[in-house]
This record gives sequence, structure tokens and C-alpha cells, in this order.
Amino acid sequence: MNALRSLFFGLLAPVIAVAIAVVATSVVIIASGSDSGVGSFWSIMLAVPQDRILVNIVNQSSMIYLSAVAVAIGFRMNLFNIGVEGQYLVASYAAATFVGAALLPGFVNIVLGLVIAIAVGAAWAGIAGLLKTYRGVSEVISTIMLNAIAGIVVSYFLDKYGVHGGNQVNTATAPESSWVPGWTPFTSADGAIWSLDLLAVLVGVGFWVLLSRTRLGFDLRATGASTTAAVASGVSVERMTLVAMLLSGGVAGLIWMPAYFGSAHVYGTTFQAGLGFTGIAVALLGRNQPLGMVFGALLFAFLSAQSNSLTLQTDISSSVVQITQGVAVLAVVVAYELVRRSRSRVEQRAVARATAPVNQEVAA
Amino acid sequence: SKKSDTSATDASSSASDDICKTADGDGPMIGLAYDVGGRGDQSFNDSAYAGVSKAVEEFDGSCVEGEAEDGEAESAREDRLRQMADAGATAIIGVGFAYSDSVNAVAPDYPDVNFAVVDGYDPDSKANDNVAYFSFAANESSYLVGVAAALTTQTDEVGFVGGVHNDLIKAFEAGYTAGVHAVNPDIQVDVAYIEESDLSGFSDPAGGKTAAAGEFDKGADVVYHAAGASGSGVFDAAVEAGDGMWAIGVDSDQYLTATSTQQPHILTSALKRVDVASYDFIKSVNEGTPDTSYVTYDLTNDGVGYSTSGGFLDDVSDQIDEYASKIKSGDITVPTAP
Amino acid sequence: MSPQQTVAEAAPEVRLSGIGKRFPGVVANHDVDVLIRPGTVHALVGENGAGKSTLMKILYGVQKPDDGTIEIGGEARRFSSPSDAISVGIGMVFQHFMLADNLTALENVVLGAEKLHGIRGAARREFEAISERYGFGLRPDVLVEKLGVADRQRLEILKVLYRGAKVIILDEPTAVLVPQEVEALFRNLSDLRAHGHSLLFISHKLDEVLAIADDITIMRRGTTVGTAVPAETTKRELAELMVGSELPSPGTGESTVTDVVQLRLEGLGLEEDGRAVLSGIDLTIHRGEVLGLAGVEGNGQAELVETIMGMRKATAGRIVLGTEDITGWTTRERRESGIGYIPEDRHRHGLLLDSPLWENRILGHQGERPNSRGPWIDREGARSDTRAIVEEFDVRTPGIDTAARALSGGNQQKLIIGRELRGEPVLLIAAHPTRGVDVGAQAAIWGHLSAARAAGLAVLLISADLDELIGLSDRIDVILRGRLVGEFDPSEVTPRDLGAAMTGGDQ
Amino acid sequence: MSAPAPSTTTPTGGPSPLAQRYARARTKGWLLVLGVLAVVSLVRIVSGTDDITSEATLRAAILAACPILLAGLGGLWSERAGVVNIGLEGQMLLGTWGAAYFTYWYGPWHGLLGAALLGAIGGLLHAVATVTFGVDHVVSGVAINIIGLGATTFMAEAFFSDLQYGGPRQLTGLDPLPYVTVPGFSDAMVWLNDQGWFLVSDVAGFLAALSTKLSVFTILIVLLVLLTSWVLWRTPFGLRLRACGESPSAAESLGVNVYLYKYVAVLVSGAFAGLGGAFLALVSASGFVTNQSGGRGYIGLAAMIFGNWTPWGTVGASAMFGYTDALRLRSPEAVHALLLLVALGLLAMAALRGWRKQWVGAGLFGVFGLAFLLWYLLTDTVPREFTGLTPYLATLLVLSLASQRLRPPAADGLVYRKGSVG
Ligand SMILES: Nc1ncnc2c1ncn2[C@@H]1O[C@H](COP(=O)(O)OP(=O)(O)OP(=O)(O)O)[C@@H](O)[C@H]1O
Ligand SMILES: Nc1ncnc2c1ncn2[C@@H]1O[C@H](COP(=O)(O)OP(=O)(O)OP(=O)(O)O)[C@@H](O)[C@H]1O
Ligand SMILES: [Mg+2]
Ligand SMILES: [Mg+2]
Repeated sequence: MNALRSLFFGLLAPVIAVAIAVVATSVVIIASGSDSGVGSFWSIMLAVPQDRILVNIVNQSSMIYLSAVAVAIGFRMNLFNIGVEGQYLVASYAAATFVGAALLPGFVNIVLGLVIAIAVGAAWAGIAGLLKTYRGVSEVISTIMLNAIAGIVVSYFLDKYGVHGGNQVNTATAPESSWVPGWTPFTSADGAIWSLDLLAVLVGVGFWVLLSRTRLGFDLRATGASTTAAVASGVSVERMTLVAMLLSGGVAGLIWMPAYFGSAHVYGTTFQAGLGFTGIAVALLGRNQPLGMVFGALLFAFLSAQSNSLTLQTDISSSVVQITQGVAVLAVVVAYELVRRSRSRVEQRAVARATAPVNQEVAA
Repeated sequence: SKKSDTSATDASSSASDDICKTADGDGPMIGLAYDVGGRGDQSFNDSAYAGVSKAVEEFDGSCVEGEAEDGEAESAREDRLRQMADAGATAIIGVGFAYSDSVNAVAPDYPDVNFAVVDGYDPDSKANDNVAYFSFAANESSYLVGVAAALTTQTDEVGFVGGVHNDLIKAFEAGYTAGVHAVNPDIQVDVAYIEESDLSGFSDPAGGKTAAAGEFDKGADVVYHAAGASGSGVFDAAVEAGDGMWAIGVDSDQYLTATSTQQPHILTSALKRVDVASYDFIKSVNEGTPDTSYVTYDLTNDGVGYSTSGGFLDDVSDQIDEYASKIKSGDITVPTAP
Repeated sequence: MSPQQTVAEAAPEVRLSGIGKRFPGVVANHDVDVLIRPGTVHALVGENGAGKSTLMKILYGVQKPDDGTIEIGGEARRFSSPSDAISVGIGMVFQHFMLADNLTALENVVLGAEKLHGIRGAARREFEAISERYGFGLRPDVLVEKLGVADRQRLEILKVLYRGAKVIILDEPTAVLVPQEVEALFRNLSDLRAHGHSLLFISHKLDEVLAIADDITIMRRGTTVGTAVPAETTKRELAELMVGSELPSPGTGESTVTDVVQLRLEGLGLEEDGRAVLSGIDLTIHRGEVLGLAGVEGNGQAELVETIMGMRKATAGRIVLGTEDITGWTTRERRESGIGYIPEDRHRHGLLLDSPLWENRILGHQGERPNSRGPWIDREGARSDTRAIVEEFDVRTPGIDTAARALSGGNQQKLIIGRELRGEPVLLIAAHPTRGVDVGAQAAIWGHLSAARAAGLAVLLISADLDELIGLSDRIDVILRGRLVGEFDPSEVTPRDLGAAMTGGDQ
Repeated sequence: MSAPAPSTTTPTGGPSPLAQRYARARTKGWLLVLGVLAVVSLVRIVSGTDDITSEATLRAAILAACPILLAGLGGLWSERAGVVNIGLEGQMLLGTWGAAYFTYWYGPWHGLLGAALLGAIGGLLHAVATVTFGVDHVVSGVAINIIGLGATTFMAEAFFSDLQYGGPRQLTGLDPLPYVTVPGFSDAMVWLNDQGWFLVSDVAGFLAALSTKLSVFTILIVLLVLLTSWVLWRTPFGLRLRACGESPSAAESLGVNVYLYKYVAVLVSGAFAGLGGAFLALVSASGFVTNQSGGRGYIGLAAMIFGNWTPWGTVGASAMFGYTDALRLRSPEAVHALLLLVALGLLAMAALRGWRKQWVGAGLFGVFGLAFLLWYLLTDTVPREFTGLTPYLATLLVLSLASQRLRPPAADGLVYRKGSVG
């Protein structure tokens, strides 16, 4: 019964949110006076994905999920790491440069590449952490600034030390021995599910264990739930801020690694920017819950992948999907707030029933 | 990339009538994968479309279009190309170098389909025998407008505004500077870039205007831009700088798409004939002798050039053409990097 | 003064009849009837949670009654917001002050009443006029953050007068004042009454009520259970009406003090942005001893507690726990070495309101069995131990998965005390352990404290309730402006003497 | 524990202590401005880069500062009412679209209204989420930025593709707003500016910038600043609004409709951000481009923060951003001179702190100051790649040096629920 209720409450919000998003999107499309019309839009979006689309969804959603976890680690203690974007940018470049240099034999090269990605991402996030703990600089502002700085600094180094060719600059290509291709469920033409997508699974499980099973996770959540109470309980907020930022940045560093080792093998043209911001949206959509964010990531990946057909078959721009996503996020946070309130009302009644004072029957 | 090129003498009209919806001839089916911005961007997407629609009409074919999104995944580009191939397209054009990798990945799976990438290149060592890479000698067209600028300036000072400080744009700067100095080594060339790396430099008219205004204030009276959509800001700067102040457009004949207030200030434009390239490619496929590997479009095959709309260059065009022929004959080699 | 002096026959200023108000799970008010005569001080007494504040919020338009009627000067009224109440001459001084620290006194006063005298010169003159008339001695342009408790309260009253209120509600105005300040306040109130205001005065301190009130209404469990006239009632009768039983009084029986020193502070000092908050604090607490700390709020007791807990870093002196010098330790290290902590503000410092009880049991004891093993949280251990606490300390809750927010204040407090005593601490810092808790819970908590003391626990007790201090402590230290200014033996000292020391009145 | 002191007043109602405090603040402000100008002038002469106070540079700086300032003022309005608004970026984007659309069909003045309207709609979303539903302010702001970008991109493709001078991602050739040049005065100032005299020429340059080719929109913005500081600090309305940001429960206990004021504040906030977008599309350049704001909304927020939640502070900070941005675009070489400027500024702060015996601060400022001084002395250009970093590094630097001394509204960013009084 109790479990049932919490399940109900858990699903209520997302369902409402998605419904609202669907309506909003349809309205926008109608308002834009498209010739193809809402019908064709949804029939394309909701069509059964082709095999290669499925593969893309898996790959994309795992990268998005990593990003979402990175964001959520901060959010869980009310630390708004808007800087995941910059963190995985810097980390991806650093890792790609190192792996491309091929200083070490294949496997070691891979492992160290990942380690470097984590370390650099953490370091970049650490700057914001230090600024907050020692100088009281709001992490919202500092991470936004660091995003901009990351872009400029990376392109500076890429331009200086990268491999120039055909109008393009890339890092040196990773040696074949350091590629991590993946598993091809359908034909090779439909692409492979990158092995390093497993990082997402590992990180997800790790995040869940951290939150629900460890003291560190408890302190993290406590700080988020009530900083003052956490401090009184012996949590050092400075330390937690740093730890959370480092963890967050470390995970951020991994975001693009599946794609890098799986298919790109260079940092450059094919680098996929923007995952950091998608991660924020997905974290909110999944309410910073390990499982919730899985659905969020899948939903976002699904929408983007499906929307690719729009411009081929309709006159509707695929940017409409951004509206769907944005509205979904806003709607879901609102819905969660409402659910939270009704839930605590229900609970107070339960308390009153249990601690039956005289005024009970009057209440009824 | 938000890099903005055009030819599209008919840019504004091409946005409206839509051949890929109407045409259904049984000639070749062409896939046209646009870069971000898509058809109607008054830029190289439109230019490509112009070439394609010419071909479609001429060979009684049909076409299918797809458009890229900002920050889309590599897989999205691949999927777009595959969808076109699956739809039966026999000639697929990827507009913009961003398609280089995706075409390289897709082409081997469709040996019977011919691909082309504008500004493209083969990212790996394995050559693809069903892919053509158009490379445009932007440095040559820039050289010619550089000459035009040098012949026009009264102050012996001219300017250049780049959108983003990357290799592609550096080639424009190099050619331009060379052209200017070919006429008169003493002319000073002010160089400014809106952004170092951030592609927003191609969509920041305010930045373009500030940078250009800076050069006009310093004493330049001709400013050439290779800054995509930021270019409109450069034109505005010329307008504000007043009479006798010139701006030079890029990629397409921007005189044709500029506003009436801007037109009197647009000396010329460095042309990049994506439409020619696209048309030639489809033609070659249709004739069963498809272009493959690198196809350079330069002055020799009218792949690049400069525009004369507005007639501001009428009395110097002969001199410019001389330089052009020298380049064709190889007497002049234009640098590709500053 | 006696009722006869006041105009007895005039129409009632305020008549509340059949007021009812329900909150999820609670009936805060039902069938409440109150009648206030013009120009009188009307006292409303009742234990915590009896529904007094709720009733007042209804009268002031903050909350809408579910049923019942409000009559002001014989006219029925419906209030949809405080401004409606204000417009018919009702003013309220809240239990927790309603002031914006970063605004000036004047700004706080004119806020919402700009129509009266604007927000400039005229308003300032009015402000000063009132301050003069009642001898508040307030200046308009000081930032409120610079004001002490008593001044803030005067400012609150001035706010009400500025709006020309006829009826003034004061919700537990004396809770934060020492006897001397209380007397000053009462002088102000008598003035106001003399000027023809009617005052509604809430308190559970019965001697105060008897001292100032003309009429008394008693509430219990959300409803009015009777009225009384001071001249004809005794403290005892009131108390029985209030709780339906004898008021428990704090007491701990014979001393269990040992000569083992558990906590020793040596010249402890704390400076914050150049200001000395604490200086030269020397004190010792022995095992089995309760040391009471008396002081007017804002004299450093809160800071002292937080310094001992390590939430603030001492800038001078040493803190010695048993034999260990813990001056440099973190809060966590201190807690793990056996310091229990009952914070002053349970909602901000004691609980995670939206987390279940069992997680709240872990809070503050993350590092201890049965809550955790090494770096891992031991859910089962924590849960079963929480059940035990709920049993032993009679926490009224449907289960340990209930969110702490849903519990009543008293039950929240019982949970906290259970949690802190559970780990057999060697030292307990108890700040206002029974604040906002009803009588039943109060007695229980006193019981637990003295039991632990008998078992050898050393306790530092901070309380604004002087009777509680005197009742529970073996020794009482008085803190004033960050210094210890005197030590008293509870068996001799009276609240008045303490009050004098707390305000420096005796020097 | 302030002992009750006898109230000090002149019954004749002379200048109140408060008024005096304001006055002192004003004079201090002017002295500061003058001091900064003096230092700048010094740097100009020492480094011999006239461009750093040339009329043209300053005019460009003003242009660059305006959108940031508008965003900052927007932030000020909502945060003074206790609502953090990082949705500014998204609201600004909506503004660019609104300005373009309405200007194209109805002319530039309607364009302004359209921008304000679209921005306000963004604000409304934020208000509904944060005020009515008590959603975390940052969370809601992030969502609004996503929507803002998506909506403008989509609406541009939907509505601009087929217009003349239009495309799926741009709409150029919009009618400009009128300019004003003060005849005579302008030329005089330009002439003075060219003389290169200490301070005089610099001040002249500033006045010239203000009197030459000045868009009426810029004038409007100045009025908006004055209006903002007057409304928020001099009117009952403003008092109530600020009270909602300092202590909403106190405000509600006095009959202030807290939700109403928060709504108004956030709507105004959105409208200001929208106007910032309009400035980009109509004045900074005569056209709309997708994603035109390019982070200026965030910069505006930062400007408001280290303007310490005051209008004039925000003006100062925005000016700094606009100036560095203009300088790096116009004459990257001149950015080098800024190093000296920064160095001197920091050292001055260090001296001040030292004089106040705040050794830690003094030390920090001193170290940074010397670092910049060395950088200036040991190099003669700033690598072009790095000039782009200026605004971001400046933000981090200033915040990391000043954060402790900033004073946000007490209830800023806190969710408030009706009826939680007492
Ligand atoms: N906003 C609310 N929501 C739910 N219950 C409430 C709310 N406000 C008060 N209550 C409950 O209504 C009852 C009466 O509360 P009230 O504050 O009026 O008591 P009180 O007599 O003022 O107690 P105290 O002496 O501690 O001030 C209590 O059980 C209280 O917890
Ligand atoms: N501010 C509030 N918001 C919501 N609910 C509240 C609030 N204050 C009290 N309650 C509810 O009122 C009920 C009683 O709480 P409160 O502590 O005020 O009563 P109480 O009589 O003091 O309880 P106890 O007698 O155990 O001390 C609880 O169920 C609590 O959920
Ligand atoms: Mg939160
Ligand atoms: Mg109360």
C-alpha cells in the first residue's frame, strides 16, 4: 500500500509533464501554420525507430545520462553546476590529446585516457568549487564563466598543437590499438553500440550506491535537504562542496569518452557539444534520481533521433523538439512540487490519525 | 559550422517555390543534406539548392532535402545521409565540411550511390571511390577582391573582418592581403576576428559591426568580411561610416540580398560557386562519369570569382581580370595562410 | 488596577464566536468564543499548540476561519488579508518578529502604510512622535539588524500604533524578555490601555497574566474552555483549566554531581568581523552535573553553544573535553567523541524536515553504530534503532518512514532528544529543550534529562524559561554581552535576581 | 543591544540622516568615476594607446554595454523582489525575435514593445513556476533558457524564412531607430578628444561619445536606469517590492500582496531582458540572427551581482564589460594597456584594504596587482586568443575579490508561500 502510493506519486509528475509538453508542442506547430501539420509530426516522432536509430538512441542516451549524473551530483546538495559543458569539453580535449599521442600501448593508453578525462574534468570543476568555498563566489556564475573560458582555451591549444588538414583542426588520431569499437546488434551499416556505454551503467549504479548506501552520500543529501542541519550534524559544507564539485566534474569528464573511443578517435569536427546542457535538463526531468534520469536520457535521445526525419519528410523544423524538451522540464519541476505538497498533506493526516487526540472526529 | 556561403542569384525567391516537393521525374534522384540554416539562408545552402534545382529541371529528376541542427550528433548526420540513400537518391550532396566524416562512414555501405561534400575532405587514409570533395579556392576570390579594394581605396588603408579565427577563414585573409599588396605593398590591412573559436562569431552582427566600425575609424575605407551572418553588421558599419565607405561581401553576390540602404556600399563580393559545383557533380553522375576524390573549384573552372553587381568596379574590372588571368596561368600563386 | 475602572458597559470591541480552523491532520481551532471589552487588556492563555496563534492569525486576517464569525465594534467582518484587519484598527505583534533586517526602522514601519504619511518627512515625524509619546526611544534611520530584542519588540508595537490600531494583539511578547524588560513592556501596555487601546495578550506565564490582564480567556486543545477575572482566580485554577491537570514543575531531586570534570572552557573567546562576541569564558561542568546558562537572547549563548560544537571557530582560549583538548577539532570529531546536541531551532539545526524519521535518527550520528559500518550506511541498524527510540521516548508517529515535517513540534523534539541520548553521550548541550512543546512532552523531557544526569551525563542547559533553569540546574552561570557575569545557586536565587544579572541591572 | 538613545530630529524637518547618507553615497560615486577616469587617462598617456579613450571606442563601448545593462537591470528588478532570474538569457532571446518580428511588420517602436512583450512572457513563465508553484529559481531559469532558445529558433524558421531579407535563421534590414547628434557640441568634444590632454581629452571623449550618433534607444535606457533607481528606492511601490526580497513574511504581515509584487517584478525583469534583445537586433546591428544574445544575459546577471544589487553598480559593471568587449574587437593591441589599468586598480584596492587593516584582502589584491603589473611590463601584446577571455576572467576576478562584501537581498532565491506568516 505504502509502496504503491509512493510509486503512484513517483510516476504522477512525469506523466503530467510529458502530457503538457505534447500539448504545447502541438499548439506551437499549429500556430506556425505548417503545411504538413501536427498529424504527420507525431506520426514521424512516434514511428517505430529503425534499427540504426535504436543504436543511436542507446549511444546518445548513455552520453546524456553521464552528463545528467554529473549535474545531479551537484544538484543533490543544491550546488548548481552549470559548468558540465565546459568540464567535458576540456576533459575530452585533454584525453584525446593524450591518447592520440600514443605514448603507451593500447589498453593502458585507454585506461589512462579515461583517468585523465576524469582528472581534468574534476580539476576544471574544482576551480568553481574552490572559488565558492574560499571566496564565496556563486557557482552558478563561476561555472558559466568557466564554460566560456574552456571554449577559448581549448581552441587555442587545438589550433596551436592540433593536426591541421582540409580546413580542419583535430587532435592526432588515436592508435587503432586504443579503439574501443563495440557491439553490432544489427548490420554493420546500422552501427555499433559502443562498449564504453557501459560507463553510463557503472556510473549510474555508483551514483545510486553513493546516495543510498554510503555516509558520504548521506552527508551529500543532508546538505542538500538542509545546509544548517547538516552543519550542525558535523558535515563540513566547504568540504562537501569541493567533493561534490570534483565528483561532478570527474563524471563530466567521461561524457564524450564512449563516442571518442567508439567512433570519433579524434577531438575536433566530430566533437558533440551541448551535452552538458542537455544533462541539466535531463537531471531535472529525472529529478536527480538514478533511475528517473535513465528515462529522461532515453526520452531526450529518442526525441532527437526521431526528429531527424522531420526535415526530410515535413516542413517542420526539428528545433521544435527543443521546445518539447524545455516545456517538459519546466512542467515536470512544477508537477513534482505539487505532488510533494499533496504528499505531505496526506502524510500529516496519517500522523493525526495515528496520534489520535480528542479533536480527531472534528477533523473528520 | 555556421559558415555562411552563397551564390543563389535567386536566393530570396528560391526560399518560396520548392522543386523537391513538386519534381518527380524519373531522372536521377538527388539527396541534398543542408548545413545548419538550411534552404533560404541566402547563403551556400541556397547556392547548393540553386545548382540542384537547375540539374533536376534539366535532367527531369527529383530531390529530397534534409537539414542539420546546431550541436547535433555525428550519428544524426550519418542517419540523414542513409535515409536519403535508402529513399533511392543516387547523388547525395553534403553541404559543408561537417559532412566529411559522416560521408566517409556512410559511403562504403552504398557503393552505387555517389556522394559529394562541399568544402569536404577525406578524414582517413582509405580513399572512397564514390565520394567527391569540392574544395573552393577561396584564397583566389579573396585575392581578386583584395585587388579591387586596393584599386578603390583612397586612404591606402583597408580592412578585413573574419567571423572565427580558424584555418578556413585565415585562407580568406591570406588571399585578400596578398591581393591588396599585389597592387600596392604600402597599403595597410587592418585585420580583426569576431571570435577566436566560438562559432557564434558567424552569428554576431553586433560584433561584426563593432569590429568593422573600428577599422573604418582607423582610416580604412574598404572592409572585406568573411563572417557569415555577422556580415550584415559589417555592411551596417559601412553605411554608418558614410559615403565613399565600402564593404565587400563573401561567398554569394551579397549585393543582391543586401538591403537598399546597404547596396550603395557593397563594392563587390568574393564568389564561391557552390551552385556550379553541385550542378557539375550531378551532371557527371548523370553521364555515368561521376566526379570522385578532390575536385578543386577555382578561377580556371569558374568555381570562384568576384561579382560586379552595382557596377562600382566597371572602370577597374579590366585590371582585376588581368590578375585573374595571371592566377589562372600560374604566374601568380596565391597563399592559403597568412 | 481593577476591572471597575474600565468602562464595563460599552459594546465589545471584538467578538469572536464559533471560530473553527482545520489544518491537514490538526484541528487548530473549534468553537472558539472570545469577547474583548474596549480599553482593557485581555489575556489569552493556553499551552503550546492550544491554538492561540492560529486564532490570532484569523483575527488578523492572515488565515481564513473555516467557520465562525468575527465582529469588530459590533459589526460582522470578513478578513481576506491582514490589510482588511488593519483597516478596521487591528494590529498584531507576532510571536516571531516580522522585521526586515536590511531595511531601516522607519522603512519597516511605513511599509504597507505608505498612504498615511508617505515614506519621508511626515512619516519620520509621526514615527518620532509616537516613539516620544510612549518613551520607546527608537530612531528611524537605524538598520533593524542593529537593534536588540527589546528594541525590536518596541518597534513592532510602534508599527502597530503607526497604523492607528485600536486593538493590539501581542503573541507571547514576554517569551524573549527578562523580568525587567517585561515590567517596562507592561508599563507601555498600561499606557496604551490608558490611551483607550484594547490589548489582546497571549502568554502561558500565569503570574504575568494575573499581573496585567483585566479579563482572561483560557484555551485548550483548540477551543476556549473558560474565562476568568484575575481578581477572582488563582494561578492553580488557571493552570488546571489550561491543561486539565496540575502544571508539572521542573525538578531533579538530590544532586548527582561528581568531581570528575567533563568539560572545561579556558578563556574562550570568539571574534567575528572585528566584534568580540565571546570573551574570557571560563567554566567547568562535572559528570552528573547540569550547568544552567542564563542570558538575554543575543548575549552570546547561541554563539557559545556553536563554538563548543565546533560550528564556529574559537579565536581565543581552549576547550577541553574530559582530558582531550578539542579546540581544533571539527564538529564531527566532537560529536563522535560523545557530545550530544539539542539545538535551539529544531527545524533549522535539528532535523531534515522532508526526510523520514529513520534518516533523521542518523543525522548527527552518521559515524556511529548502529547507523553505519565504516563508510557504509547500515539501513537496517538505523531503522530498528529508530523504532526503539519511538517506543522508548513515546514519539507519536504512524511509522519511522513518516517525514519529520509531519510530526508535531513536541514529537519532533522527543525524537531529537531520543537520538541525542541514545548514543550514551558524555556531554549534552541542551538549548531550550522544551521550547514550543506541550506540557505532557515537557514533563517527559525533564524526566529524560534528569535520568541521564543521574547516569553521569554532564549537561549544559540553556533556557529562556528561568523556572526551568532554576528547577533543573545544579549551578547557574549568567552570560551578558559575551562574558560570564555571575554564578548562582539555584536553591537560593529567584528569577528576579537572575533577570537583574542578565541585564547587568545589579552592577 | 543598542541602548535606547533620545531620538535626534530637527522639528523643522531639515535634511534627514538618511538623505545625508544618500548624498554622501552620491558624492563618493562621482569621486570614484573621476578617479577611474584619471587613472585611465594616465594609462593612456603612459602606454601611448589613444584608442582606449577615443570617442569612437567609447561609443562602441556604450553600444556593447547597453544590452548587458538591460539584462542586469532585469536581474535587479526580480532579485530585489527575491526571485533569482537566470532565465534572462532565454528572455533576451525571445526579445530579439519579438523585436525583429514587430519591427518588420509595424516599425521599430512597435519592435521595442514586441521585444518587451516577448521578454515579459518569458518572465511570466518564470513567475508562475517560482512564485505560484514554488519551483527552485535556478531550476526554472535553466528551463526557460532552453525554451527561449528552442522557441526563437523554431519561430524564426517558421516566420522569417519567406520574408524579404529574411531566412530561417536571420532577418536583416530592419528599420533602424533614430539617432541624435548634438550639433556643435559633438564636434567640439571630438576635437578636444583628439588633443590628447590629460583627463580633459578623456572626459571630452566620453561626452563626445554621448553626444554623437546616439541612438534614442540608448537615451531610453538611461531613463530606465533613473526610473529604476527612483521607483525601487524612492516610492512606496519600490519599498514594498524590496521588502518582498528582504522579508516576505514581514511584508505580508503588513498587508502587502507578496505574490503580486513578485509577479510584477519578474514580469518587468523579463521585459527589460527582452529590451536587451531588441537592442541587439535593432541598434547593435540592423538585424535578427538565431541565438544572437550569445551569453549576454548571463554576463548581465554577473554585472548585477558585482554591481551589488544596485542600479548604478550594475551600470558600472556593464560599462566595464562593454568597454573590454569593444576594445578587444576594435583594437586588440590596446587590450595590453588594460593590463596596466587593472594592475593599478588592484594595487589601489590593496592600499585601501591595507589602510583599513584588512590584511588578507590587501594581500590578495596586492599579489594580483603585482602579477598584472609584471605581465604588462614583461610583454608588449596580449595574444589575440586571450583577449576574448577578458570579460570572463574579469568577472571571476572581481567576484573572487569582492564576493564577501556583496549584500544580496536577505530572501533572495528563497521560495515563499502565502500564509506562512508567523
Ligand atoms: N500552517 C499550519 N499548518 C498546519 N498546522 C498548523 C499550522 N499552524 C498551526 N498549526 C497547528 O495548529 C495547532 C495550533 O497551533 P498554534 O500555533 O495556534 O498554537 P499556539 O497556542 O500558538 O501554541 P504556542 O503556544 O506554541 O504558540 C498546533 O497543532 C499547530 O501545530
Ligand atoms: N508551519 C506548519 N506547517 C504545516 N504543518 C504544521 C505547521 N506547524 C504545525 N503543523 C502541524 O500541526 C500539528 C501539530 O504541531 P504542533 O507542534 O504545533 O502541535 P503541538 O500541540 O505543539 O504538538 P505537541 O503537543 O506534540 O508539541 C502537526 O501535525 C504538524 O504537522
Ligand atoms: Mg533545491
Ligand atoms: Mg503560538
